[in-house]
Amino acid sequence: MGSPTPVLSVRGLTVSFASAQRERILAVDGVSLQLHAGESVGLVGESGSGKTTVARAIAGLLTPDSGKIELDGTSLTRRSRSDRRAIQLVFQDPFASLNPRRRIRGVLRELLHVHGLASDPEIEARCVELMSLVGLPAAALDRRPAAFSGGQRQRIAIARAIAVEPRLIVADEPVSALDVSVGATILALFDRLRSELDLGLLLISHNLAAVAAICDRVAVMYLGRVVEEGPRAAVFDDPRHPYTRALLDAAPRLRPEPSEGPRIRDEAPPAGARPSGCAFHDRCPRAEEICRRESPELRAVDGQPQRAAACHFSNEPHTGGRAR
Amino acid sequence: MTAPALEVRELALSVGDRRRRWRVVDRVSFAVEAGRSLGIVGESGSGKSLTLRGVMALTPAAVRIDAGSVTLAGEELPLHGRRTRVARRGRLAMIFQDPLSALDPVHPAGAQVAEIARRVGGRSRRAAWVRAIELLDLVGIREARRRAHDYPHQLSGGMRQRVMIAMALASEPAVLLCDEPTTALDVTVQAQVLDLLDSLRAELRLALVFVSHDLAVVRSICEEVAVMYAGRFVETGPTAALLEHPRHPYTLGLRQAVVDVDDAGRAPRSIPGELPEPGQLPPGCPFNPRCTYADDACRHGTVELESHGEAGRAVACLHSDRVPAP
Amino acid sequence: MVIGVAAATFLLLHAVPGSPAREVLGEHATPAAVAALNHRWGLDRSLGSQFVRYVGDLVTLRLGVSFVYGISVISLIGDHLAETAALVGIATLFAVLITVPLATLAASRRDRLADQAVRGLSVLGLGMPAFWFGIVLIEIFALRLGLLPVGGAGSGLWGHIESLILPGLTASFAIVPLLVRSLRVGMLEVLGADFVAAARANGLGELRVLLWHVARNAVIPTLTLLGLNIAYLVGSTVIVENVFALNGLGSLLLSSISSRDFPMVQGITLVLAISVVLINLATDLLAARLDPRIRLG
Amino acid sequence: MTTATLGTGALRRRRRLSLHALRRFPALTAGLTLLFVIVMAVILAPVISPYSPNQQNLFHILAGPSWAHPLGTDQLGRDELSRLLWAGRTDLRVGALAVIFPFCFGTLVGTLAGYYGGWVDSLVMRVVDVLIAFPFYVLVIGLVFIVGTGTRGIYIAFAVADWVVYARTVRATTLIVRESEYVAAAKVGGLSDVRILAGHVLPNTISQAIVYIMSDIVLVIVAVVTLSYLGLGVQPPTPDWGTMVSDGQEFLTTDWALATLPGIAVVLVGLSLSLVGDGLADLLRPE
Repeated sequence: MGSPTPVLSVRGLTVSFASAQRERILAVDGVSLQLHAGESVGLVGESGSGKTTVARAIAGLLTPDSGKIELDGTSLTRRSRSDRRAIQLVFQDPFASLNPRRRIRGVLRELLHVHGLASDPEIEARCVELMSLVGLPAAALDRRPAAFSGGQRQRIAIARAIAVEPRLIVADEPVSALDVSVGATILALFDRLRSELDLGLLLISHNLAAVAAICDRVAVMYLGRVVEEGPRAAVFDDPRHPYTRALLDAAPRLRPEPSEGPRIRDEAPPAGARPSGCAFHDRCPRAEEICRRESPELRAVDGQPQRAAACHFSNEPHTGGRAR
Repeated sequence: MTAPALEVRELALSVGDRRRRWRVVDRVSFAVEAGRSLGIVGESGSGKSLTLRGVMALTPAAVRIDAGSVTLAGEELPLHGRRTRVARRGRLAMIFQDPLSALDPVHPAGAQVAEIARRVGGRSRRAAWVRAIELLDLVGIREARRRAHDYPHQLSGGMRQRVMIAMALASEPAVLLCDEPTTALDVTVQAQVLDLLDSLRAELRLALVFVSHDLAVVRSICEEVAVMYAGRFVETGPTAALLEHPRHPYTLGLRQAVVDVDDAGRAPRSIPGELPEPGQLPPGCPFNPRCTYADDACRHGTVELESHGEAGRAVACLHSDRVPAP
Repeated sequence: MVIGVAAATFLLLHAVPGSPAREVLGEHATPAAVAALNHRWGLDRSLGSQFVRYVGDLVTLRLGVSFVYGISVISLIGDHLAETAALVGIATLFAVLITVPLATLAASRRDRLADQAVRGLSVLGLGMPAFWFGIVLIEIFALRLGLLPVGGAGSGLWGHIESLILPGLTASFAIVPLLVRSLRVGMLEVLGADFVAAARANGLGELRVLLWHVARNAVIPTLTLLGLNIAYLVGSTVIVENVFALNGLGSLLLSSISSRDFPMVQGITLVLAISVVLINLATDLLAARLDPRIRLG
Repeated sequence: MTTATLGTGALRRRRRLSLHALRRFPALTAGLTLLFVIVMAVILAPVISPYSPNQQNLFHILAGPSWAHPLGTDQLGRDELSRLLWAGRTDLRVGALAVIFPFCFGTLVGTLAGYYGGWVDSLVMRVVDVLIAFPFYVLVIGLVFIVGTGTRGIYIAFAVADWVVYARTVRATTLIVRESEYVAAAKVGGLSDVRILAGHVLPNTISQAIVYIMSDIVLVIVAVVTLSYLGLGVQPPTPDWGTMVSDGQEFLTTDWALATLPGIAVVLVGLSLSLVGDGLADLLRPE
């Protein structure tokens, strides 16, 4: 699993926002994550789960209420320019994340220059190299974002992220605005860059399939908390939280599942209306009295120390909704 | 056999201005029977949404319907002129990708459903409201009576899409066109909405046309599927057989680009190149520059959709027999 | 907001460089005379103490006594307010009556001849000085055709209304080009909205779509726009009153300026600004009432 | 979604300001041409105007068009055409100069307020709201009253009253751009605030202000002419369109052209600038 000190270590991250009625709403509630060099972790959750807030907090775009974010073991309370460089963010909407008035070359040059990553004569060659790393021709440097399709723009956004030679890329729903077929190429690109450049990758998505394709480990979020985490294969084959089970059941598949059962009901409530006890109990097919009263802690699954789940019944396999 | 609920023949649409026009939907034909469903799959820009708009005669200003016929239960509908709307009233309805923008922000959800039930369904004001509550209940909105007074911005994404479906049903259509209705939704909600559409199809014997870029989504709701590329259908057939063994290299590419949770760890394979823009179509088969099987015949000859061995399948490829199973 | 406006009025009239006393007495006035006048107006005291007195006066609704007329500013303003209010009212009415059909026409015939014509006219209108437009209207309707009075208030109710038609048109034209342009864009946005396509797709008739969806959604931006432009409209009435010899606040303001009636200028400025604030508040509240997204948060 | 992609797809081409581009923006071309003609005419007024604007000929007053006086003469027998040209010199110059300070100051204040938010923003917006509440003409007339009539008064009045429009427009777009993902990306990329403001925010916000300048010059010229008409602006004998209208108004029944022609001149200037503004808006809009 790489070096003993993780590239990224997040502990007890808590972020709240003021609502329109000026109440504090907890968007992220005590989230902890670790990521090693060259490792890819998938953070999965639906809208309102707080996954984007986690991404923005890690990238330093917002200040958490509490919690620690460490890079290679040093805390990032005040970020220097090189701290910022180390963590790069790729956004969901490639049409919004590129400055419409800047040519690609200008954007890359500025970054290389500010961080002193290439001397003036080398800058051009480096720009060309970055383009080829993401599979675009050098001629693309002369164009503005409007000249590119969604998939090409996302490649440019990735080139911009790797230009500053980061340790870690946080990708926030990088393929959900794209067609499935285009998204596939972007996922493949992330996978290749991760191994070629020894990058850490935190892939944030509502789509289990995207995570399934390229992530080593998975963490599932529901209403601001991590409810299950562990190695991908273990979590997908034998989920220990009914919400993970539900996500897996709901994912569209190419091959029909013989035993498709009833779906979980409704949608997640807004972050301000967190149910008492286990936040998932009102949608959970397995909920019992204790779930309504007590909020389960995220704890290791018996016999599988690398895994954890926040469910009172995490030590029993969840056949979830389909058994009923 | 009676006429299919919806039959579209040789529909052709073009975009452009006075000087230049480009074909964006090229002689597309399909038919759907009552209680059945057809999926149209393609990338953005392939012309799949425009096909629906063309059937609806709701094309944007720059797009023109050049040719083709749309037949509803044996009766041909006008594609131009004054009567396009009236001829479709209460027979064809459509739901959209983004339910927030497809609902009017200033009217309550129930009122929007009732408005259609009243003006299209010909009910009295009171009866229309009762019908609206019934429909909201039918599409799975709990406490429909109370929720009917909510405005769209007060509803969750899934509920908005349910309201959209209720509005479409309020006109009591025989055919429901769905334009990527679940793309903007979360997975669990997407599954709920797909289930809902599937049960409505069966219960109300709706003919369903479902447009999506995601083969896996279409697989879960459509019996038949048509794959669209650069404005043309390149392969059609029963969904299961088509996914089992695609006969068009593009279908194979789409199929392999989809990763689903069952094949975790398999990095997705992608189709090289990009969809050509209208007006920049290569001669011959439009897919030839991105195709591994392309030869001179593909680059110069004409390639038409032709039926292919197995029942109900058709493919527009000169090398369909060389395409391997995925 | 009202407090802010009051403070700004004070600051603008007191802190901006310039000496009203010197302006009144002319270039060659002796320093002693200037000082005497400044003392009479209380302008020789510190800014702070002037402000305290000003606020005290405002709270008790005393706006001072006119130098020229020798009676209280507030009663003079009261006498002239009705005329200006009537003019603003009629101009707003005209503005709405002209803007809504033109913008609707242009938006529904996008890029066709009617749209081009409306857009062309509004571009022309943007550069048209209100006073000049008033003169042209007088020339055509009053002098050549003799249909309407050249100016003055007219007698009787009908005479009064008649006398306000040309001024009303003139004042409304100060904002109509802007309103038409903005509302056209707003209507285009609504017409292109998904919910309009959805309503059509579900079989709703074109008239119902226009009435139930488009009109209802276009009212909100129209109101907001009116609110934003009302200040400009009120300002233009000053000029329009002058052109048509109407005896409203604008004429009073101009005559007070030429006679250097300091308290009068201050009072009128304040009253007009506060009216604008109140009208804005009213349109904002109304727009919020009509928009469930604001009303229900 | 498909239609949107198609729209941009079909037009996805590089856009450059060239003769070819001009042909694609007919409004801009027409506006620029008209503006060029007007500006050249007033700049060359000393050369091309047949008479001095103030040369009186009391034996030849209120004359109609003739070879000697193509647009006739006024009540003092001055040549109408010469006066129109010289008046344009005054009004266009005042209009163009009066917007410089509002544009610079308003853009700066709006950008800072929008980008940094917080108390700076609250303070600026409070001031803007208050100033915007004053009816424009009342404010300007009031200021001219204090500062004194003439062009100096107009410059000061506009400096006080007009920057708020720029501040408000620029602040509104800055607020949007500030939240945009490309600015977030620039922050994550470690760029300094100054770099982000100058390189990523301003290029996206200033175009609106630049487009607005055109309608603002129209507004200023109309205001200058209006003030002069009221006797508060440009003072005689300096020729100006406003005083020309007010002088001509007396003779409306006998010689309508005297009051009408200067107005048409203003409308033409307004038309050309509005067309340029609309054209610029199209040109500067990111594809």
